[in-house]
Amino acid sequence: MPSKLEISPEQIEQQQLYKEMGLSDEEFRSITEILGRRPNYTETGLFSVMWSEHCSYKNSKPLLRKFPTEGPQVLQGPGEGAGIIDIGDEQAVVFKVESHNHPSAVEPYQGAATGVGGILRDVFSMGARPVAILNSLRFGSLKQPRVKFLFEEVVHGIAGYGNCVGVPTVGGEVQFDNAYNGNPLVNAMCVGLIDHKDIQKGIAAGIGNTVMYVGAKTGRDGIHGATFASEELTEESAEKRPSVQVGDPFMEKLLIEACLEVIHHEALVGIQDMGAAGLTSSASEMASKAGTGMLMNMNLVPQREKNMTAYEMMLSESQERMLLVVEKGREEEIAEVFRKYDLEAVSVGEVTDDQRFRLEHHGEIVADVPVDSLAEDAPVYHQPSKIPDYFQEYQEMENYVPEITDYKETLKNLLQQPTIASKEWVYDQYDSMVQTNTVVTPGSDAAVIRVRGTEKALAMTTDCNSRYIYLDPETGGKIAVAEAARNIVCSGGRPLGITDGLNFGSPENPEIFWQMEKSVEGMSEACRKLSAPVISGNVSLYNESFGGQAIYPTPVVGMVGLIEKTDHITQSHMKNADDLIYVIGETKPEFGGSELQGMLEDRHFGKAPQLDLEVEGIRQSQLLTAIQQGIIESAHDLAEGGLAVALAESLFANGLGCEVTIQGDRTSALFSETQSRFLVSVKPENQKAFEQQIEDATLLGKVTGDGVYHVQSEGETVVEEQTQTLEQLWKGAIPCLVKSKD
Amino acid sequence: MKFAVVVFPGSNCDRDMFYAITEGLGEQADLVWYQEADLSDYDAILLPGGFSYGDYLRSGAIASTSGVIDQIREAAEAGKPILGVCNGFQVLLEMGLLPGAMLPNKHLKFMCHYETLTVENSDTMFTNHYSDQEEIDIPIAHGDGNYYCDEATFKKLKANNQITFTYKNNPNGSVADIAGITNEQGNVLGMMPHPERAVDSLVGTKDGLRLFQSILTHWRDKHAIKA
Amino acid sequence: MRKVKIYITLKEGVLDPQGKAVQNSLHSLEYNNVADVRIGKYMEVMLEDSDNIEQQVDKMCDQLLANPVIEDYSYTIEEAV
Amino acid sequence: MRKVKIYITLKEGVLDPQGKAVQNSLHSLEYNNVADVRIGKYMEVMLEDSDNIEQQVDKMCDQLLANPVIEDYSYTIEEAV
Ligand SMILES: Nc1ncnc2c1ncn2[C@@H]1O[C@H](COP(=O)(O)OP(=O)(O)O)[C@@H](O)[C@H]1O
Ligand SMILES: [Mg+2]
Repeated sequence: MPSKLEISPEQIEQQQLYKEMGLSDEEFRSITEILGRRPNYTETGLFSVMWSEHCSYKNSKPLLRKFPTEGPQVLQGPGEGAGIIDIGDEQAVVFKVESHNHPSAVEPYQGAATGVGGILRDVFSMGARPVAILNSLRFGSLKQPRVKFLFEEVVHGIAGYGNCVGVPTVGGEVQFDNAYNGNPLVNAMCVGLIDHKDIQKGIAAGIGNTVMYVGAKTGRDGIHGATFASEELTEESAEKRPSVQVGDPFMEKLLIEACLEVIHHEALVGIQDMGAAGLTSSASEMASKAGTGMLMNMNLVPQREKNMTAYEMMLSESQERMLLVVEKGREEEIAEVFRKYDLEAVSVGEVTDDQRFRLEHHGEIVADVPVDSLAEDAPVYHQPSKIPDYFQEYQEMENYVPEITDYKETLKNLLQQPTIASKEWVYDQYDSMVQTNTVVTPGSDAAVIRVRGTEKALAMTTDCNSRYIYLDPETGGKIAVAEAARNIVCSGGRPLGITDGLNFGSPENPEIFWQMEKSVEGMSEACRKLSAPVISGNVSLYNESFGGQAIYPTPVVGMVGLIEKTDHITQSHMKNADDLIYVIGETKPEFGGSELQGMLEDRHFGKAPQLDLEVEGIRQSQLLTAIQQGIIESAHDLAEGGLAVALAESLFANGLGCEVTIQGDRTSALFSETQSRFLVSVKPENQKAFEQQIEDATLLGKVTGDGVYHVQSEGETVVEEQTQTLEQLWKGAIPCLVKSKD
Repeated sequence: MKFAVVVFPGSNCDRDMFYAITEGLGEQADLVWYQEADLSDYDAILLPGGFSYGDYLRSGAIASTSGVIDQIREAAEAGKPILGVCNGFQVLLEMGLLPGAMLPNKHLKFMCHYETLTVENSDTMFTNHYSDQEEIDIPIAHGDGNYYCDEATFKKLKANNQITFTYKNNPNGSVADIAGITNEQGNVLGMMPHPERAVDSLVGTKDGLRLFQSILTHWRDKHAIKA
Repeated sequence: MRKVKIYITLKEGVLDPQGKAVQNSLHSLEYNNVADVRIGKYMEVMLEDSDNIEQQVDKMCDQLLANPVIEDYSYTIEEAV
Repeated sequence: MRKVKIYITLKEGVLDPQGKAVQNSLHSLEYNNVADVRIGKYMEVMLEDSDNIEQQVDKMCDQLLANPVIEDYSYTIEEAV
């Protein structure tokens, strides 16, 4: 990419250089119209990043409008760095998810690490202390060496960053499917806690106020990262490699502490992180939101490399940088706060009244554009959508029910499927306990952290079964939200809201746009029914690998719930011998998109499991009430692998056994993935209370102390195996795949 | 009793340590920023875990050259209890207050989970609330916890009873399963596991609390004798 | 036997947080004439004699030892006993 | 300006988990003639000219850059522009 100012506006137009930056002819024309002249090189750069999908949501905006974003508990919906939800006592929870798919595909360690860094900044720039990180990951088949490498390095990168900054990584998910062979997904979510009075906004208010820059110096890294994230991965992506950003978690840790101190300073007017599109987006958005303008002197921007142009500085995505607006004349007081942490806060510009975004470099104005044209006036595209042929075909297929003869072997094989197998190999590398608030560490349904000084706790999870969404995006979208809510409820919490990470292929492909549209509709409906509004999110499109193979549509749901009293905290592990085991909800023969189908057929087809949101809502609220009444010992939702897998998982932690009788078709009873079901254990003395409280629970049997997993049907043993043997298979699967040489 | 928790840039278990003292033990503690530190008033000094200076170069190395180090050395010479946990232990090693050095974990991965420790010496100011050979469950969370020392040093540690804790199932490759050691005088303890994470049963075990209680008991005994 | 000494350095322009931290620390130890610090890796690989040692070493570096996205490498090969 | 190249290696006898891991990976990539791998650090320190550069570098290494319990160091000093 040339970076010389000498390239003239005429050349940009004639040689269509704007195309290299990702702008279309149409877009370039409209920029020319807005300015009343051709943009120069720097200006073209500003527009190209601000009008990229990543910053402007130009393809996804019409869909995002469908999400319910309001509720009595919502203090801040989508639009700021992160959303905020009230949790009472003048406190609130702040959270958001962010993707770093493309950087991670190219440089997995740094890509994942800087993904964590970015989402942390979104949260602490709101004034909140980050209290937890989650991660939602998708990889191809671990049998491929490149995938194995990506998997190891991504996990390593998340650990490297999160552990260093001292924010516990408490949960997440990892799924493996060939659909992600060429394009892994790396989504990170951060949860923060804040007192209402400390809530900050990213605004550049007050004409004449000073714009200050804090944190790492600006280098040439990540130039055009936002555009890069809005394109398909091609062989050329490799050439864009110098744009890889390297993270510095140590700098981030200093920034967290310093920023959380400076928000209490009355001279601070606004604060925002420099995320995608770096200085350009943070500065122009802050001014646009305040209805002001901004003049920045690029000579004052701290620079890591020599001879940087304004274009490079404005488009750099160097990490660990923040932009502040500070009352005029009080810059030194602010700088003093940062100095304690060895950070330099530098004045780089001022807030103006002209609603223009102007940059000065070496005494010349090198950019002068209307602020709103960058932040607000990006085009919005209503992409055409088309129902894919495969969908029709799948809908018309006869119901698929696999034929199983050896149930025990099937269970053993299922437990070793990497998507089902224990993720301990992953989360053991994460410091899940720092801050000493983690009540439920990774390994149960949702993670739980207490809110120190109160009786409350927060449950949090990320979920998205993209196979269902591929088969049927609307139903699959509902399921993703419902499943997240199940995990929250099983932990003793009430869903507060969600953040969504929409990972899709190219929106310009009508079939993919249809997947987006339908899954957003499904998610929206579920959010409404389950009273979990969308308060923040992220869109990552063009997730396609070499050759144009799109990923499975993967709209990740990050959900946070409130547990009113720490006494209500419940885990998935069964606790005592002789407790009664129940399954809540009836079971149908549903195997479309199931783990079993994938294992046996090596692909997914047919209908996704059905979901009745009405039933879902009732079951969740009944179960939550039972948990709050203290009559539930353990609760686990039935997900991949159905009852047989859920039962095994529930027994592992304490090495218990079970004596369970199933009814009806054995394959369905054991492995079907029918939705809205839960597995719970109850003390015998609570049997009555439980059966009164929960309508559609079926008694399956009881927990035993002998460590044998025993399932029978019509007097015959269907599965009998040492729990410990099953656990070893389940725990060993991923380490074994990682170590294996082929 | 008054504890100082020394905070270096990049420390991240400083608040956990603070709460372990104030809420767990019920004594007084201050978070003391390394540059502003005056440690003379404190009865015990705690070096918390984390990634001081990002653990760049070597874990604990850069912190071990910072200004506050001389005061820590003085306090050690004066016989005050000094506890370094995880990164704090690494700082003590890099300072040379404790012998040996840390290498990366043998499998090169950061690890975070509970480990069972054996109390090898319950006759120290840090362990008098435990009994000899007692097994306790305390979390670890480190990437560089593979304790190394040469043969001669090891013999000395052994002979002087300086090995305080060992791992039951060595997770990181440490020489002789070592999880924690004291200096010869017995007033400086470095350990990789995090006792401050094990003081409240809501978030784990309470097996770490007795370490802090031991410090308090020792201090009270000493002052009772003086008084 | 050959002793291959491999030097791995960060590409120019790539941030070196470690080097920065060490540089600051040296300054605070009053080594004020330190203008820059960059930190890389140094490896010693012992190789049994074989043909195309250079080619092999290049391949090793590209495949595993260096991260071509952000690092450069160079090496020397010595006779070893 | 001088460019000081510093090589830090693990002392003989000190186990090198990283080197071991790299060696295993090289074997699994079929570089079967790899007999040993040791991993250390390579630093480039730019120093403004001053007297006693060597003494200074020695001191830096002893004080901070190397840990004498487990590491050795060596260096070369070049004229830089
Ligand atoms: N990438 C990850 N990071 C941290 N924890 C994870 C990760 N993947 C899975 N886990 C944890 O492992 C447990 C099981 O995960 P999963 O099988 O996805 O649960 P569920 O199906 O109930 O959502 C959860 O506690 C989850 O948080
Ligand atoms: Mg679950």
